[in-house]
Amino acid sequence: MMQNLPIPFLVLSFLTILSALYVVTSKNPVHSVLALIFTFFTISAHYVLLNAQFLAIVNLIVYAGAIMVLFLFVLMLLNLSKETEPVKSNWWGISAAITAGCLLLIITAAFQVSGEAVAKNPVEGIGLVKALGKVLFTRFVVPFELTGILFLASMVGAVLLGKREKGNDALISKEELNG
Amino acid sequence: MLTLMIFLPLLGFVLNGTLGKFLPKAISGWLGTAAVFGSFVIALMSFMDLTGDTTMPERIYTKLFTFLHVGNFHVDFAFQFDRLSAVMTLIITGIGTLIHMYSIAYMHEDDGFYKFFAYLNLFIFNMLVLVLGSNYLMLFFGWEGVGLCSYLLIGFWYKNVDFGKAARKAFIMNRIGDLGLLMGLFLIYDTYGTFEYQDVFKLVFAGSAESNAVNTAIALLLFIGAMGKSAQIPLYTWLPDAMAGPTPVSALIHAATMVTAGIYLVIRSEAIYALSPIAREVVMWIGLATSIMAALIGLKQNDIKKVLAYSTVSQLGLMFIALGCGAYTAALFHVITHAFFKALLFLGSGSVIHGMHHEQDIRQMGGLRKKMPITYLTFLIGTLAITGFPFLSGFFSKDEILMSAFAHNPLVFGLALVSAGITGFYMFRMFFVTFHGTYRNTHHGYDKVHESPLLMTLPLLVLAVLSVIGGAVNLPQYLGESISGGLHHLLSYDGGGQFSPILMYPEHAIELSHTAEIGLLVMAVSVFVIAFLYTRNKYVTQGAVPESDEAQAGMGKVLANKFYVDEAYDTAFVSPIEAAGDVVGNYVDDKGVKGFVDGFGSGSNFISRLLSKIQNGNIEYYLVYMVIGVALLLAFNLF
Amino acid sequence: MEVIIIPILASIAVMALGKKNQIWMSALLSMLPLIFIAQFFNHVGVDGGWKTLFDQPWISDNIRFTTGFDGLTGILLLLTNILVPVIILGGIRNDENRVKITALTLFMQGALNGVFMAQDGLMFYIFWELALIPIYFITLTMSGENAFKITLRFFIYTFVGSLAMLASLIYLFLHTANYSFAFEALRAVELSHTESIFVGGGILLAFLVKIPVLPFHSWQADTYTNTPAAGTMLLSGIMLKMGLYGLLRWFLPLAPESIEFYQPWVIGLSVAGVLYGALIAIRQKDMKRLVAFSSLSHVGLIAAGIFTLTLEGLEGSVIQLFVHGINVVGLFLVIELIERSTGTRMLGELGGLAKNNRLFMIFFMLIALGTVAVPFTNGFPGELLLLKSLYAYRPNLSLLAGLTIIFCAVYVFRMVQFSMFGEGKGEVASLKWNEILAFGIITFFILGLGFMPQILIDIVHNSIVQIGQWVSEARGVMS
Amino acid sequence: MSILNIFSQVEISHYIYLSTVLFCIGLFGVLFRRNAIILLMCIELMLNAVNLLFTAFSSYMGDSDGQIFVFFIMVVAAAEAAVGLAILVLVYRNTRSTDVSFLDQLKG
Repeated sequence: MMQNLPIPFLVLSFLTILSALYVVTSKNPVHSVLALIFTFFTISAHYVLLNAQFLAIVNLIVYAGAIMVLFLFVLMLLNLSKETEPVKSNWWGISAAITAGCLLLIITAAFQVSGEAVAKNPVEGIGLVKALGKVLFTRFVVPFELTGILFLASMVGAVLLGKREKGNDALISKEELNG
Repeated sequence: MLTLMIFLPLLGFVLNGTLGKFLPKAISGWLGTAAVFGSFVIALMSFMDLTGDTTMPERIYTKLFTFLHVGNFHVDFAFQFDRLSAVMTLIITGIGTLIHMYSIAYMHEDDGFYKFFAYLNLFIFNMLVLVLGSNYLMLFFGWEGVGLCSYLLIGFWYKNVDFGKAARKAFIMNRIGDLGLLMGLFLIYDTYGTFEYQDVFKLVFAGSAESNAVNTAIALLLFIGAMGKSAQIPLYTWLPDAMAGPTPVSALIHAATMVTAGIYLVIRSEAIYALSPIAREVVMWIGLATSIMAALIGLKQNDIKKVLAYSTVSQLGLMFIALGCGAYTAALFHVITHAFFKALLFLGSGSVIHGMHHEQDIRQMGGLRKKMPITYLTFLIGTLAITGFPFLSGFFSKDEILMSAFAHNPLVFGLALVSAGITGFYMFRMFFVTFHGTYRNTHHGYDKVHESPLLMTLPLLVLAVLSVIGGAVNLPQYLGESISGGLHHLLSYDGGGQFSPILMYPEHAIELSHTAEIGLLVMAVSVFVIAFLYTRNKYVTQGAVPESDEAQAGMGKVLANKFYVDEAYDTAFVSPIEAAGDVVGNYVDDKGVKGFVDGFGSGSNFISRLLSKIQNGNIEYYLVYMVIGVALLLAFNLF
Repeated sequence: MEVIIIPILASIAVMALGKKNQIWMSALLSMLPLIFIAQFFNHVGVDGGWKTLFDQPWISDNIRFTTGFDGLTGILLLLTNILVPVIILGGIRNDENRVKITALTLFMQGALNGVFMAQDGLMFYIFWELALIPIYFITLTMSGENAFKITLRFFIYTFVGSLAMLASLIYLFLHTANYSFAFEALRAVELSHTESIFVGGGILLAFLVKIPVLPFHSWQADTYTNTPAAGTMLLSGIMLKMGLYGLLRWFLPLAPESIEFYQPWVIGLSVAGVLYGALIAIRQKDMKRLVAFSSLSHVGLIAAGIFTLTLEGLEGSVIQLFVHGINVVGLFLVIELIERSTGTRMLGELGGLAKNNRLFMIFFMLIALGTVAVPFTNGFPGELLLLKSLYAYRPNLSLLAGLTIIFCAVYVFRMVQFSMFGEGKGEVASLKWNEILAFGIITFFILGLGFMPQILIDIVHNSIVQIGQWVSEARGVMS
Repeated sequence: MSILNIFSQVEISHYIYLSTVLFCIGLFGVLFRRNAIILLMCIELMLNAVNLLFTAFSSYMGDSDGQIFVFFIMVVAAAEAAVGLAILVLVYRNTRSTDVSFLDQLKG
């Protein structure tokens, strides 16, 4: 059934998975970030394929643009670009792989058992700004406003957390932290 | 009147118990005596009423109140004064009065003087409840009550630990019997639906032959009670130990009255026993075994009171033989005469002990007859009466028992005769060693030995007279039809057919020819003569003194150690129960049950400690668990 | 209502007065409810069922504050309100904890009165638990090394039982016609056999733990030993009776269908407990432990009597629970006074106490006789009826249980012997007026009920007959 | 009109598989890595897998609600990233490390 799939979809999917794997396995956090950005790009491409043009753009702007830059920024700030992460033991990796694999297996199995063909009913233009905007500002206006409040709250929170308090400068050692 | 008769001693108890401390000893003592004497007078009057007038009903009945009434279960607090109760009451209050009087002198130095009289009065009260109660439960009341008083009085000198032990032993052995009695009562109630004597006996009388198995069971259970109270094998070991109490107590409780309660119970339940030959057979053989065994042990005892105690056990055994043979009158007759002469002997021994400054070992005595003439004389009469000297009271009563035994089974007669013969040996042995020979005590000089005061010798004289003439109560037929069998007539009197007599079943007429009768008499008398001559020769002519317990050998040692029954009971019952108590308390309960329960606690503690390992604070682990959980959830939904 | 509120108010008052409070004051306060109880007896009477005295919506319209009165309730109210003054008069030591313990005792009195009067399932449960709280704090005033552990065990033990009961009550509640916890409504629920075994089992568990019947007793001895005398007396004298009362009042009427199933088990365990407790008691050296195990033995007989379901058994059990309350409090009072004077309650270290204090000796002897169930003392009629009822159930069980009359004599007289008789080792301080009064009350009941047990039976007869009817109806339906 | 008429050639199941795989890769990362930043990134990856699925369903069924949801998820993700990173900075300041296995104060 693979053969019947269109080439662009296959390629895109392949790239997506590959880069996602790199995100997870790369020892260098900066590489991870870059790989993740690449993944987001490929996902955006998927969105385009799926006729969700607005989301594709937003994905690029918000994720690849804003959030990932934030990550990079923090990495730089904390100077974590080097491979500082202590390597976990092998069995931990194996068990994590098994766990994740199990979940994968179960989800696919679940889908195989219960999956029904979803009626294909594509509608032209729902992914466009105009169409989405209409829905967003009519039916979903209250959640939309709430999202604004959420943002405000998270912004305040982030600022508050990031602020250096007086007398809190001294580094607390791990021992002290553990009490 | 009946109520007053019963409650006078209780009043005495209450007065002495509460105010006794503030009363002078004389008043307190005479108060107790007067209470019992009052009862005696009333009892005598009532007895006259009952027997003098042919129009009198079979009993005087008083119901005080309903004791318990639950559904079908109904028990009245009621008393009846019938012919059997009357005889018992007269013995109890009559001898009780004499012993009270005696105690005034005997106990005059004791700190607990008023307490002693309070207890004695309480005992008389309980004994009266026992014999005057109109139903089995009232009997049980008195039954337990006298056991309690016996406990209190045996342990009267409470500072002595051994006395306390003896008291507890008596109470507990009695309780074992009581349990049997109680079960018997339940069975009676189960079968006949009532505790009232009259109703029960009517039903028994009307009962079918099938009920005989039940009757046998009832009879045997009641007999277990009687075993405890009347000191029969296997529950007899408490009585010798009970001699720890003051001597008047031994005379009153452990010779004359309480121990005969078992006999009373069987006579009272004659209707039931008459229907179960098996039970009677058991009663007879146990009585026989007890009688011989106790008599044998009595041969080697050196404590004056212990000898008398074993003698009592032996005599009680004789009474049970009579009961087993169906000779209820003979048993009651022996109860009466035994009460006279055994009380006399105990009081006499008390007088000796008093005169000897609380020395009880006969080996320390000797030659007392010159110092204590009255005691000597009365003691002699008592000894002659118990050993069956012709025409004294014991002679008649014992012979009646022997004859009924002969009529029942010659083998039993032979064995009973042996037992009666041994009586002669140990009694004369004690008598001669105590009063004849030379004085042997080294602590107290011979000159310090003194005769007891009048207050003590007076009861002795009265009892001596009674011991001599007591046989008149129920003279045998060969002495003349008109004067014989008074007690027998009393108990089988039916008011000219108006009511059922105490003894519902006419006794087996003793079908003996006069030759046989006289032959038996000769045998009995010759046994007496042999015993007298042998002991006189050994202890008076040769002047022998019983050897000390350590010097005993062979059979003598076994006898001196009372067949090791106490030790056997210790190993067979006391130690196992104590060990079981220890094991159950320390292991089963502490380690087992509590351990099991605590196991839940420590188990959940252990599990929670295991589970808290999982909660190690590391988020990664939590994540893994979460993922596993999600996977499991999905998987469950899936399959 | 008043009898619940007054003691609780009194308890607050005692707390507020603090050290200024005298014994006679708190004793008087604790006797106040007796006036009302007398009124109940006069005006409400013991005939004609469990009459409601007070009824108000409480937590909701269907969970009400309902108090009722009948003979059975009356007996237990009497027991509680007679014993609490006795405890306050004699059982509380004059030390820094006196005020606290007095207040807690009074509080307990209120809670217990609530338990015995409650006509609403949830109210019963709440007061049942409320009664647990004072005892917990009283026990905690002891600073023994294991005090906390033992208290915890006791608490968890009874709590598990109580929760099982709560679950059962809620199950019944959900099946009532209009969601009500009222006794009558709960009783009206028809259960299938299986259901009733579970529901009945839950209720039964709570009571069996409290009584306690054999395998559930391991909290008892330790808690008794490690509690101040007042706590021990409350526990043994009244709290245990909650379990027996519960059996009669709640278990039998609410789950009669399950009785058939539980009867042999409970009787078997109870009779086993009778012997088990007696055997252990024979070998105890600590007087408190001795009495604790003797208590196990005695209440076992009562529980067995209840489950014979005969009139003799049921009424005998009521007599005996009253009497056992009186006697066991008397015994603990004796032990407490001995310990107060000599500083020990180990039998080996005592002796000859009778010499110096004749009055104390008389009281002790009377209480001991009552415990041994000698005729003319209060222990006898109840024991007679119980053994009789057991006899009707199984004669051989009655014989086994009857062994207790022997064992009981053994251990009680052993206790008397080693503490009072023999050579003197110390003495008991002469009794003060309050102690004499406390003993006086106890002896009054020992002798009075010894002669006239019928009084108690007359009070309780109607209630028991009614319970018996319910049970036999349900059993009729079952078979 | 999209570049490709994807709907006729690709079943929705393929998108499901794809996003599942992506999700599990993210999950694996979360389990495997100890660096808090990578952890956050993996979470973003998981979120994106979900987003992809939402969008796929939305497009296949012609209902824009799914896309609105994706929009909201993005919002939440952004907020989460902001706060998460702020916390991370704070932790780093205190412990000089972003290793999550140091943070075991939740121990039971």
